[in-house]
Amino acid sequence: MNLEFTEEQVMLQDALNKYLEKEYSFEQRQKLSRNGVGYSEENWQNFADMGLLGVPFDEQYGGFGFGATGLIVVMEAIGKGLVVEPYLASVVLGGQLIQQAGSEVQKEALIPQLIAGELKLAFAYVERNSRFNLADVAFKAEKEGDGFRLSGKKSVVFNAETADKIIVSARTAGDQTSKEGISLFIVDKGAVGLSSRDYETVDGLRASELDFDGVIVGADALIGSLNEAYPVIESVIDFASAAICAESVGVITQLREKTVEYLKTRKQFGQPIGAFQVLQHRTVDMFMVEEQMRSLAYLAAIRVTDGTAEERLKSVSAAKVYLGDARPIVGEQSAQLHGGIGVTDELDVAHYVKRLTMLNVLFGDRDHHMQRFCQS
Amino acid sequence: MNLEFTEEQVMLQDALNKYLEKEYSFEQRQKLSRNGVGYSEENWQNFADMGLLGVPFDEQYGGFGFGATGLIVVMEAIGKGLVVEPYLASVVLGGQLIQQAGSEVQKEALIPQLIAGELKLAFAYVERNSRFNLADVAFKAEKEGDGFRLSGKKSVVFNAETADKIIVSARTAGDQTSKEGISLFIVDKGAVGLSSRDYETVDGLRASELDFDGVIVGADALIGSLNEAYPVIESVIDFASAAICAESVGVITQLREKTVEYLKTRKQFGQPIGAFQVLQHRTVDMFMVEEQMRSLAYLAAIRVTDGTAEERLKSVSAAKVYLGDARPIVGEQSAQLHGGIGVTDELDVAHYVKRLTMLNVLFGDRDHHMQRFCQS
Amino acid sequence: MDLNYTPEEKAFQLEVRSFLKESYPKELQDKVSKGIALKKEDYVRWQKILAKQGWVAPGWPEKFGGPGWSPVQKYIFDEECGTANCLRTVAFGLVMLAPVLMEFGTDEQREKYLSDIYNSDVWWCQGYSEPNSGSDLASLQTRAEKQGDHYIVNGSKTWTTHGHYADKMFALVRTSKEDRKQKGISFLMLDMKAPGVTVDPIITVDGMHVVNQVFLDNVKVPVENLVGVEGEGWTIAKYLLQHERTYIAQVPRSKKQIERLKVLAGKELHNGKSLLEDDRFRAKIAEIEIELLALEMTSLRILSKMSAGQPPGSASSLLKVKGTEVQQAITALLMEATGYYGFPYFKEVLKEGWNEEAVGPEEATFLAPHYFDWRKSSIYGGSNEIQKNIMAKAVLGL
Amino acid sequence: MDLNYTPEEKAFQLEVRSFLKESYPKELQDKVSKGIALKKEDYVRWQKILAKQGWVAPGWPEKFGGPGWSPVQKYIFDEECGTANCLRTVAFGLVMLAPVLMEFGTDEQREKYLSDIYNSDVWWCQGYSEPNSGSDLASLQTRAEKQGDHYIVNGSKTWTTHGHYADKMFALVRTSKEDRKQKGISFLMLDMKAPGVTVDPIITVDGMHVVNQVFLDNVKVPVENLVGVEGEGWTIAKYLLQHERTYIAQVPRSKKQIERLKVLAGKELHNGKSLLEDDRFRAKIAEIEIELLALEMTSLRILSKMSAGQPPGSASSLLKVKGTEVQQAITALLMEATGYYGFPYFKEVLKEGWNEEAVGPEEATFLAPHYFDWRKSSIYGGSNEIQKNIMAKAVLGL
Repeated sequence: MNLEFTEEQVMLQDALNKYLEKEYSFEQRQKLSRNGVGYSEENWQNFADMGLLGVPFDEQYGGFGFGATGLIVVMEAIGKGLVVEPYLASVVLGGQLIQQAGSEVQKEALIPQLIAGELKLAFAYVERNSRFNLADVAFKAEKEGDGFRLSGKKSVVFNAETADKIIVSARTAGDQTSKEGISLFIVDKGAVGLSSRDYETVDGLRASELDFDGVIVGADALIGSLNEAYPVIESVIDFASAAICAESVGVITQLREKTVEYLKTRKQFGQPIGAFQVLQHRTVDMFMVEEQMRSLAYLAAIRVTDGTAEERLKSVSAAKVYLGDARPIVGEQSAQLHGGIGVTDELDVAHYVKRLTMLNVLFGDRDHHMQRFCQS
Repeated sequence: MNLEFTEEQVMLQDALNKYLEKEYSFEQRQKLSRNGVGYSEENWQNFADMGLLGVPFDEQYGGFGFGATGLIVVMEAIGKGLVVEPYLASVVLGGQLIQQAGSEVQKEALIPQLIAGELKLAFAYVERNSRFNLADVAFKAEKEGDGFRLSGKKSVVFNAETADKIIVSARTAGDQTSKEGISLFIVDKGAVGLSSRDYETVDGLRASELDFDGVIVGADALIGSLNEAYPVIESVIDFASAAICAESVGVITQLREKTVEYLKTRKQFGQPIGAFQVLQHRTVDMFMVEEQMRSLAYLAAIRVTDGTAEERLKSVSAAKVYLGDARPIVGEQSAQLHGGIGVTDELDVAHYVKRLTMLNVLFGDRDHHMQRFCQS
Repeated sequence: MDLNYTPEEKAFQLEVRSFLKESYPKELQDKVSKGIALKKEDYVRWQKILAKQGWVAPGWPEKFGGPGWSPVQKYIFDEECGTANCLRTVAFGLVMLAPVLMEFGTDEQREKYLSDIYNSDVWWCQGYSEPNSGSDLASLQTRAEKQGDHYIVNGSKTWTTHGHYADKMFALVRTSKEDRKQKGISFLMLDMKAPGVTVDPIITVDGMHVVNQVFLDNVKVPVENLVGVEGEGWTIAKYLLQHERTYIAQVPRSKKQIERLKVLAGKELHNGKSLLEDDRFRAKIAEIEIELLALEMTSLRILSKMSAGQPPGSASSLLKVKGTEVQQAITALLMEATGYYGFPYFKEVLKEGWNEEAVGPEEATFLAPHYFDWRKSSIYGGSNEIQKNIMAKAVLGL
Repeated sequence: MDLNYTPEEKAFQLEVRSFLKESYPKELQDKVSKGIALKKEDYVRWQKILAKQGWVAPGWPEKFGGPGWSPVQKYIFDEECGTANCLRTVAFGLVMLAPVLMEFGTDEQREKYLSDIYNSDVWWCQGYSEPNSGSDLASLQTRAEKQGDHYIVNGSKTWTTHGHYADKMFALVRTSKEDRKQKGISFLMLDMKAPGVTVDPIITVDGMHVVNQVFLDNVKVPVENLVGVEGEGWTIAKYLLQHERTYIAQVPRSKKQIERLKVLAGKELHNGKSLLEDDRFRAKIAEIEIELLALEMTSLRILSKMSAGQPPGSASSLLKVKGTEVQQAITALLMEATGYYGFPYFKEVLKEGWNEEAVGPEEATFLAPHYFDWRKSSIYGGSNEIQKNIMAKAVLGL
């Protein structure tokens, strides 16, 4: 049993934190978030140069082979910095789909490009009525010659706007909610018949509604086995859920620190408001949630790496349920304790609160994961 | 619209409060609770003399005709005094069953006796596996000559030990959980074949397990129509639920007042512990629950008197759900704020906490009533 | 005890209902029900209709133009307005300043201002909070120095709702420095068009512009614009805050929002069932419904006491805390109901005439921003922590 | 990061498991699993078995007889003891006094007391709280006056767990009056059989007698029974409290209680389904399971830091608060699971040899009293409010 990061991981963490301190003030982040594409290509290349994009990939494809536990250090820093670059969309979601289900040919072709920052991916899996059920896929892929014809819509696809390729889940057999008969395809963003409606998200990222109007792809666009993609999707979403739980730890840490700092400086009734016991205990509640959330995020990362399917499900859902508790205790209370300025666009705190809240929704909210926890 | 008590009701309340102040110190209550039968026959006669036992009954049978809203004043006082006399068992449950379902003959025979304190009833409706489902009745009543033969067991029958007659719900047709086919019978406590195991309850009352081993009763033992007792039982239990919600308001008021008093007198760190903001806000939470609970108790009393079945269900269940919230906010916190002495047998607070907790269980806990609220 | 309306109360209910049906503009109803941002002219339009009917100021005494309703009638009116999706009248003039003028103003002030307020001819804003005095309102630092027949006002006010719409502001200012900070505060009315007044927008977390910071730089205010006694404005401030807090509870609005939530949850599907059929989600709605049921009954009990001549007391704090908790809980569930569709952020949706297709459920587009923005309700009007301090002191004697 | 045990750790786990299987008396296992009240001789019996094996004091350094385990081994041992329904060793001597003697005692004191503690030959109790000093421990008033080679002790201690079993007490007493209340406190060991010691039972809300009030009336204590420096007992008190708090978290015990809860909820029927199949009830269990999962991992992270030489810091307060919250939540659900069968109150059920049929589910008879009694856990060992004050100060620098 060993719960420490490796020396290499600690070094990477230091380098990343240093970079973000220098290049990623809140004002810079807001500019990037609102610059039209939602991030900086320069940062992305610097991430690639630091080796950041290779963290979770196997060493044989040029990655660090750190797995999900190694990813914690990156994701915590991303949370702390409110980083808007498409790390989750491209490296975590896109990358893991290729890593876990891709053929040898696909891995060799795509992963080194991903790691080098030359290829960006996005994963399209949400549909209008699917809510959090990954098996609810109405989007169709039908045989067309050697290849397939893709038809349907996907919703809230993060960073699809700037992705080079989209990986999409499609129904190739079975009923709309059957776990059997789902397949994954990789499609060029510029493919004929693929249109998108791009927008800002409430937490400062970019996402798109995608419309596939009979997009033709070759047989080599299939990732993994036909009809058998569900377990891969579930596993990758669990992997990404563990990653965003680590991101949330970064967000929570910032909110707790910023709130404590504010309580020390803001004066009312002739004293810092941190002198009020009720507010002190609220920050203690934040601290306890932070520590417990960190524990569950670590546990989830460990279990998506080496656990059984049941351990993976249970630990990921436990962490996501707890993240749901963090919404009121850390998110809402951070805003409350900052008073009026806590709900202004100008202050970073409001944006950390937004991200924390939306991380709660991403990959299934508290109710969804509570149900999954109880059923597993 | 009018939310005030009548002058008569206020006078009754004053008389009762004066009586309890004089005769019902906590020490006296504890003695009564542990005297073997669990209450005082003298108090009971005094209640009768004050007219207390006639409050909810129609005037034509000698009652005050105050209904459930008039009962509020009695039940709040009972809650405040932790009164152990069998008012709920005999007047509210037993009395309402007769009042709502009894024949004219039964009413004329029984209600005046009840009001005079000469007859005490108990209602047996809980079974080993029924939990809070009033329709789950395995207890059997079979035709036997002109009358019936009763067989089965009933659990946690309050004040059965000292009751003159037991009213029991029995299955006369249909499946074990069907709402059709349930009937009510009134049985002499001394009937042949009826045995009981009597015990103290955790909140200082007395209850019994009853075993009916082929008890024979006449046709006149039937209360209401054969097979059609379910709506009556539901309505009477709702009536009694509204009554105990009013009782809980009395208990909550006492706990809040006693806790505030303790916070003013107990000194730690050189000041009354009431100077600590965290404890102040906890007592404010208690106060808010008290006011909101009072509102819901009044609403429930109004609706069991004049509401539609849906209004009755919804308002009773709303009040019982809120009572569930009062358990931690008022009950647990009262103990917590009293520190060590809050969990000693010697202090009245512990016994108010017990009663509040068990009122939560009686007639269905928070989960049960949440389900009922959502389904109605 | 009886919750049934008397025949007279029933008749009044029908009267209100049919008036609203006939006179409440359809366009406004649409805007309110869809949550589209309301403009100044929307408020003015509706208030003028109400004024014409004699119903714009239910709280005013008859001698000032109030309708002379009983508490139950006021409750019925609020209830019906909520049901009809009426926009709420703007509180600053009608609910806040007017009672102050009636209680503390001179006859001249009442004459000069009340009818403009009644007829929505002048838009008022409130100058209470300052950047350094939020919960600790009495620590305010805006100074007013008397020079001849004017006060010269310097300082800054913040969180000024609709400051950019306003013609006038009533403000708390410091006219002298005293030992106790509550002393030396005065209540002034000033002109927002006067030289030295600058209004800077504050963009809130939802991207909207509703509140402002107002800078006061040597603003000249005639001495006759002082309300009450110089240096005793704190008494007026407290009087006004109690009125505000009761106004904040908004039970009828919350009932309407719960309806909206149920409609949305009834349409959103999860594993083939609607969210409304999901035990967990349904129970969360029920918890709010029950709290609101209690709150409504508590309001009625307070009304009943007030009819009998008793003051509302610290009940206004309870109404404020519970009222805003309920409102916030509803915004959270509305957001939760939308699932992934909380992400798309289209500010344009709140503008009139926006005709693009929504992403996700039609009414869902602004629910997440609304949730974030509504955090303010437990902060404004005296934060909920302050309300609990007030209750601890007053109700519990701690 | 890796939660898997190394081969050495696995081997140790098997060793512990097979020892417990062979050596832990069946009668004790039955009593613990049924929740029957434990007697002094039960504790002594089990502790003597552990002592013989060399495992009674996992926290002691090897030179005093500890087993020299790594933190992970200690974790494994606790885990296995929990799984096997072992009774917990009594903390007063082994976990509280012994470390104090090792850190602050003289060689003579260590020699005289440690082996009796190790072998359970002397039963200790704790004299910390007083009727007027609960959360504010440092305000204690029991006086010890030096007269020749004795202290004369006067005062009263309360909440003395197992005071009626104890041979000796370690106590905080005031040896001089100083400006700061934390000064002038000394740490004394006294004989419970000495003249002037009276033990009065306190009956708790569950009707049980576990705690006591102890009166000290001119009790003579030899000066050599002073631990550490006279007047500096507060340092020792704080040292000891941190040990106590970590001990209070009891993760393995809570895991076992959740199992018990699931068994009970799996048997109790509601509308034909078991409570465990009821979404609402299941979710309430899950909430506790998740908090406990987090708490276990937090404990492991602290262990991991301690292996690397870092001190636990204020983590002991977090463990205490969360640990007791989880314990209390479990007692509440155990009670809820019994439904109406929370009412019957049979004190006799906790006594050995009670053979009557239970009313309701067999294991349910004492769950409601247990819920009431367990309110104490957020009060003792420094109330949870005090723990939050400590965390606010230490962790947050407020």
